[in-house]
Amino acid sequence: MSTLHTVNKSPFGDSAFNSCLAHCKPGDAVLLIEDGVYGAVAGSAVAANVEARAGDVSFYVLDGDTKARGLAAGKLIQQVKPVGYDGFVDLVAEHDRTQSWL
Amino acid sequence: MSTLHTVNKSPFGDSAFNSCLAHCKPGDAVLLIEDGVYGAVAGSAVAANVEARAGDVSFYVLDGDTKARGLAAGKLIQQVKPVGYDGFVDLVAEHDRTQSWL
Amino acid sequence: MSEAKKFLYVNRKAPYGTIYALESLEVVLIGAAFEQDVSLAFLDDGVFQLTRDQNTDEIGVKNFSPTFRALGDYEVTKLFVEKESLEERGLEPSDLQEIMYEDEDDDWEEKPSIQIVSRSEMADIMSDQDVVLSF
Amino acid sequence: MSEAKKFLYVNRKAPYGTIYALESLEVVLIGAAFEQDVSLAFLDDGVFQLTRDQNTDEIGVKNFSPTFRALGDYEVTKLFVEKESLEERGLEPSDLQEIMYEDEDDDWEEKPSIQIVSRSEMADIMSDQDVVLSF
Amino acid sequence: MKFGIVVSEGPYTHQAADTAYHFAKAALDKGHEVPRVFFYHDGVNVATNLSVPPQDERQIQKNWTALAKANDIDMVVCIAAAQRRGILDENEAKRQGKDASNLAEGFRISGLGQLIEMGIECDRTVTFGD
Amino acid sequence: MKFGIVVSEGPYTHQAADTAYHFAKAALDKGHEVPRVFFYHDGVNVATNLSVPPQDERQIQKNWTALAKANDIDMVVCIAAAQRRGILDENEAKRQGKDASNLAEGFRISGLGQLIEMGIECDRTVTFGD
Repeated sequence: MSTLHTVNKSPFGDSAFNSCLAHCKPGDAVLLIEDGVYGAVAGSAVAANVEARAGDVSFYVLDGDTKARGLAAGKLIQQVKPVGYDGFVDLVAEHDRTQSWL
Repeated sequence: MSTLHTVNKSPFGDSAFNSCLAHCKPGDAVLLIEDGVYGAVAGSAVAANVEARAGDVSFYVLDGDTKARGLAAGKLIQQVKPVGYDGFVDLVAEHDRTQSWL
Repeated sequence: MSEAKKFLYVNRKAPYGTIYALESLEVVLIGAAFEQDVSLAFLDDGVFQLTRDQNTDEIGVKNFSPTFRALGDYEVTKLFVEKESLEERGLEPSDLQEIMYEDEDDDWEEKPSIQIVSRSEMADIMSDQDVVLSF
Repeated sequence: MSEAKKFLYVNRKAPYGTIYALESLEVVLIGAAFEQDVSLAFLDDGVFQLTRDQNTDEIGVKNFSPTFRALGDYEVTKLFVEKESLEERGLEPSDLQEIMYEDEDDDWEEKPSIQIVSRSEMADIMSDQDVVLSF
Repeated sequence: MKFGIVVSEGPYTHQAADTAYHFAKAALDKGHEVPRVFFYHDGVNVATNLSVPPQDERQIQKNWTALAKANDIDMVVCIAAAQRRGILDENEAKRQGKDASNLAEGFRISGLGQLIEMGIECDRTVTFGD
Repeated sequence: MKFGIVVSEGPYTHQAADTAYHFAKAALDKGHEVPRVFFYHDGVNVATNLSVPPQDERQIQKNWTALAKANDIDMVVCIAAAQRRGILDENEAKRQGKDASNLAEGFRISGLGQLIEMGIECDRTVTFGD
C-alpha cells in the first residue's frame, strides 16, 4: 500500500511541496510536474529537503516539463528520475492512490 | 516618494508576502487584503516578520476581509491598522504608486 | 456496486480568497448521498475554513461556514484538523467553530465531528484511502 | 500627451505552468509602441522565465522564450534580474539566455540587456517608478 | 484623482474581481474618477453574459455593468486574452465564424494599448489579481 | 485499468488541462481505459466552443473533443460550476432565458454525482489543478 504524490507548483513560491514532503510516507513516490519540476534543481534552497527524503521516498520528474523550462538533466538532483507521460501513467497504476498537492 | 504594497495571498501558502517585506522601503505601506489578511494574525509563524518591519513600514489590513475570515481585532498583530475600502482608496491616493504582489 | 470506498477530501486552501473551499464543500454534500466512507482533511491554510464568527457582509460574498455544521445531518462526521497547521497560523482549537453530530450507534449522543490530529496522524489518514480528492 | 512615464513590469512567476509570463510579455511588446521609459523586473520565480535552452515540444505549449531576445528591437533594453532569486533557485547568470541590444547612443554597440542586481537594488528600482504592472 | 484598475482573474474563482469592484465603488464615492477598468488574463471571463450564479450569490458581471453605466466607466476586455478564453462580441464572433457571442453589456473588446494608455493617463494604476 | 481524471483549472491560464490531456492520451496508448473526465472549478472553461486561440498555439478544447470522440470518453462538466462561469448547453441556455450557448461538442453538463461515481467505479482517480 503506497501513494503517488504529485506536486505542480514551484517550491519557492508555494508551500505545497514542503507540505507533501512532510506528509509522504516511506515507500511513497513523489512526481514533480509542471512548475513543480523546479523542486528538482540541484543546489537550490530546497534541494536539501529532497535529498533528506530520497532514502525512503522515490522522486520523479516529468521530463517534458523540465525540458520546457530549460532544466538539463545535469542541473537536477541526482536521485530524481525523469519519466515521460507514459511513466506517469505507470506510476499512477503502480501505487494504490494518487494525491495531488494543489 | 513612497509605495503602497498590496498582498492578497496567505503568507503560509505563498511567498509573495515575504518577498514584499524584503523589497519594501522605510516609509512604505503594506496593505493586506483577501487571503493576505492572514499575515496579520498575532502569534503565527510569520508574525515576527511583520513586527520586525513595523518600525519603518506601516501595516494595514482590509477590515471586511478579516471579518469574513473570522479574525476578530483582538487576534491581530497590534501594529496592524484596519481600514475599509474607503481607507484603501486613501492609501492608494497618498502613496506615489501601488505595487500588487500577485 | 461494490462495497464502500474510502474517500478523503483534502482542504489546504483558505476560504473566500478563492472558491475552492466552497466548491469542495459542494462535492462533499452531493457525495454524501453515495454512502461511501467519507473523511475530510483540513491542513495548511485549509484550517482557516473552520474559524468561528465568519462575517462576509462587507465583502459581499456568501458566508458558507454554517454549512459545515450541517454535515452531521449528511452523516459526514470525520473532520480531521492538523494540529501543526493550527499552531503555525496562531490558532487554537477553540478558534474553530463547534461541529457536532448525533452518533446513531451510541444512543444518538452528541459528539464533536472535528478531531485534532498530529501531522504524522494526518499522513496515516491520507495513506489509508481509496480516493483522494484535492481542492 | 505629457512626458514619458516610468513603467515597471514585475515578473515573479515561472513560465508555462501558468500563462502570466507569456501574457506579460505581450503587454511589454504592445507597450513598447508608446515610447515610455520601460523596465522589466525578474525576481522570485520570474527569473525562471529567462533560462536558456527551453524546449516545449513534449508539453505542446508554444515556446515564447526567443521573444525575449527580440525586445532590443522594440527598444526594451532594461531587464533587471535579482541575484538572490537566482541563488535561491540554484541558478547562475550563465544559466540565463543572452539578450543583447544595439545602443544607438554609443555607435550601435551591442550591449547586454540583462543586468543582475541585488535585492536591495531591486527595491530601489521598484521605488523609482510611476506605474508598476504585476503579472 | 484618476484611478485606473486592472482585473486579472476570473469571477467567483478568485476574489480579485470583487475587491476591484468594491475599490472602484469606494473611489467613486470619495469623488475620484475611474475612467477605465482593464480586464486581462482570466479577468476577461468577468465579461461573459452567460453566467447564471445561484440567486443567493453576488452577480459579479451585472454589478460591474451597473457600476460602469452609472459612472461612465470604460470597461475594456483584452482581445487576445478574450479570444483564448472564449469571450467574443458579435463582430468578433461573426469574423471567427461562430454562431454565438457572449460579451455582456457595458464591456468592449480592444487591444492591450488601452492598458498602457490607462497607465499613462491615470494618476494611479491598481492591479487586482492572484 | 480504469483511470478517472479531474480537471480543475481553465485552459491556457494553467497547464492543468494540458497535462491532463497528455496523461489521458498516454494512459489510452498503454491500453488503459479512461471512461470519464470530470471538469470542475475553472476546468469547466475548457468546454467553451467560443475559444479562438492563435493559430500557432495548441487548440485545447478541440484536442479534448477529438480525444474523447476517438476513445469514447464521457466528458462531464459540472453544472453548478458551469453556471457560475457562463458555460451553458442549449437546453440550459433556453431554461435560463439566454439567447446563446457555448458548450463544445463531446462535453455534457451534469451534476457532481458524476464525479463521485467516477471515483467509485475507476481504479484510480487523478486530479489536475492548481
